Amino acid sequence: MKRFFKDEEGVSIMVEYVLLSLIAILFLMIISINSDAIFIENANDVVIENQFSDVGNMMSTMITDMYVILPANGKIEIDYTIPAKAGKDDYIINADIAMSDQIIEVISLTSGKKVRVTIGGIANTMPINGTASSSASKHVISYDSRR
Amino acid sequence: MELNDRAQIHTLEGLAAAILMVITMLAITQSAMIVTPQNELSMIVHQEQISSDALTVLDIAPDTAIQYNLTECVAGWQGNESNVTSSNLETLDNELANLLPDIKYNVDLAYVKDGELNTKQVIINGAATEDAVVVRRLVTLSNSSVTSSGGAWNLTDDELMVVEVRLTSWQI
Amino acid sequence: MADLKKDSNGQWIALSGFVISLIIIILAVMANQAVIAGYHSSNAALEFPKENIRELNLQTRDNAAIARELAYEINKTSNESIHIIYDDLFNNCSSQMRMLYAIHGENINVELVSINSTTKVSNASEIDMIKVNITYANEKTFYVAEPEIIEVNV
Amino acid sequence: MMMDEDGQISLDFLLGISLFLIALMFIVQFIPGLFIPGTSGEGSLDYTAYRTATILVEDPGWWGNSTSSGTDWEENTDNILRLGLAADDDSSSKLTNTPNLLSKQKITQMMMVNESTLVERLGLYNNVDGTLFSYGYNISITQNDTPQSLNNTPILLGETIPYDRDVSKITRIVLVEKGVEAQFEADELTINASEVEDPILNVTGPLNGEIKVQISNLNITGVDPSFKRLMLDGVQLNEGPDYISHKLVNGTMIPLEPTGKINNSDIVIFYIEPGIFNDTRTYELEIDLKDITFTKSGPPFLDFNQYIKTFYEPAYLTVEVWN
Repeated sequence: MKRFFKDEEGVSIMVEYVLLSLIAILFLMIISINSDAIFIENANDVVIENQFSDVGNMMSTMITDMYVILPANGKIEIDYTIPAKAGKDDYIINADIAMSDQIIEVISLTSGKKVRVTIGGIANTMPINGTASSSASKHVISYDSRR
Repeated sequence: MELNDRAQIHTLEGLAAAILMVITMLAITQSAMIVTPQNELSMIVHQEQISSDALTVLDIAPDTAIQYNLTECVAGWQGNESNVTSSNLETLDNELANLLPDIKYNVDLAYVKDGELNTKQVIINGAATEDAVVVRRLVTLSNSSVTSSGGAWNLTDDELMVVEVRLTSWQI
Repeated sequence: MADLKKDSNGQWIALSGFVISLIIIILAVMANQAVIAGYHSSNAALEFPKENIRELNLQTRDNAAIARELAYEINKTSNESIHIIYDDLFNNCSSQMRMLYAIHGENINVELVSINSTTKVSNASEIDMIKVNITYANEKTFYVAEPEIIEVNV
Repeated sequence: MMMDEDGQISLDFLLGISLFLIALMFIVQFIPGLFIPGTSGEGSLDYTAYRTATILVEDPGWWGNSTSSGTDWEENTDNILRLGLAADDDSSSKLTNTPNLLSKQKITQMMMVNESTLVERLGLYNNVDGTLFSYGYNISITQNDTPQSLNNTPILLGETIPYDRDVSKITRIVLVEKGVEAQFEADELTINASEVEDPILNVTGPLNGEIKVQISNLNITGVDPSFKRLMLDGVQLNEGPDYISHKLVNGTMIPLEPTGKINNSDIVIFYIEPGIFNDTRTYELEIDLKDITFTKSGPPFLDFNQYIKTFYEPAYLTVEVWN
């Protein structure tokens, strides 16, 4: 036992081990405290913005393409698919302000984050309205000249 | 723990390595390479749009715009299928080559004869690549339009034939 | 550990291993996201059969005009009424179009409703305004124009 | 024992890794978006360009006020709701049967529309929480890589394209109205009885835009059938600045040299530059030929304007958009 305390061979290893562990633990603590902000929130924000602008552009492009072939008497229906969640948010596509502002809005339900996409003057000739929720199982854009 | 001036080079080395790694990461994350999949899709959109424009322009062209419009070109077909070296619709080939520089294409004709569907290759400019797009356009031929273009469709006087012009195009 | 403390070289290997794995993970994450970006808007432009539907409509208009001309020609030598001749020609074109669209997985139908603006059933030689019903359907898109009015006496 | 120098290497490592980790966290935290490729703007711009081009090429546009509306916005420029360039023969229906065929009047009017209307009507802006940021844009119609001119102004809208930025670009093939053309059979043309080789046309101005004159079925009567010159009201026009002459031999266009022989199967074509017939009066256009004769004598000379049709040429419409 006496020998055990006198022996200093392993000390530096011991100290090194303690120091390394301390730094690792400290790092882990900082990471775990900030991980949400660093790895999820920031990334999520950018992903949401990308996806929203993608979805908004999809709607706007589809409506534009649809507009140039609208039948004078008749109707068009298009099924489309959108991801149920952007990042980890549910969202809705809002076209109700298209008439006045010529834009389509994609809004997150959880964070309120939104992206707006323009539609070049079509809403003046063709009434565009309606909202679509990302969680709905079926999405349709429809136009009916007789309604 | 006393301070000494040994091992200084390790600190410098560490610094250099850190800088190197940060630069590498910046280079990777900022490079355009990563956004390529998206650009590729919009390239295909562009490709499809401009190919379909070429056929549209040829189809709707009034007499005073292009010498032979799509209907006249197709009506003048002699009925031969193409092989790799020759194209059988030279006027159409020339007009498309003018409208679509930097783009290679093949043209097929599809039509219904005696209730059977026929597909004939009429212009071959090479093997289509994987990202080739297909656009199509219809023309309607009657015996009089065939005769005036000197084609060999062998239609009767009371017959109309709808022909699908199918353009497969890809970027060089 | 005892060896490690004396050997200052191996540490860099360990460190670079750590860094490289980090970079690989980040790259993998980014590559996944890059595929997602712009996917839906591109698909909207690629999948929506804008040109096919428009061509269906425009070609029907062309057919209506060509059939009218040919119907007059045939009528000169035939004892069928021009109405029946026109009907035959137009429906023949429509069924050909139907087959040509069907190869691409598109289901279309073009149906002649009437060929004159004044009387419903026309025996008159003047064909001026043709009404047709056009429908188009593929897996995602449904288009119907009923009737599409085509003026042919120009 | 703790002062053993061997251990310092490990401590260096500890110091190094902590420094590195701190630096890494610092970078991650303070440069947001570093690890996410692209920004939201880039992808959307591709489709902003796509939509703008679609509307310009495939739509005739729309105007409207409280009482009426139509696609002939070029005649009602105060109430433009949407800009579209496709020609349309029926202004009450919303669509056109001739997509990709652009109307000259619409292009002319678009060039005169003021900047903010253009940006707004084409949707070339980003709307961030109600504030509008307009994109940089460049819209042009080109042939052989040079912008087309319309009434001596190149069809070019917007700013010059920055070279240090990512630009979303889309090109569409269109037919543009270039001017008017008239096709004649040689025996329709009229001459002064004394000069049987020089047919004369009465051209009533103003005619802006290019003018194309095409003559076929020529009657060759000598050994050197050739073209000499064009005269306008007795004054010679200059080949090059005023007009270009061609002959069409079996479908191929060949410049018409003064010495080159013309066969009777050839079609002679003149392209007269815009601006020659600018005034509101009747011009006398004389075509001086050699060893080619005409029989119908005037005056009155043949009225050019009764034969004219609009003529179109393929061109490229390019829309470029950037942030």
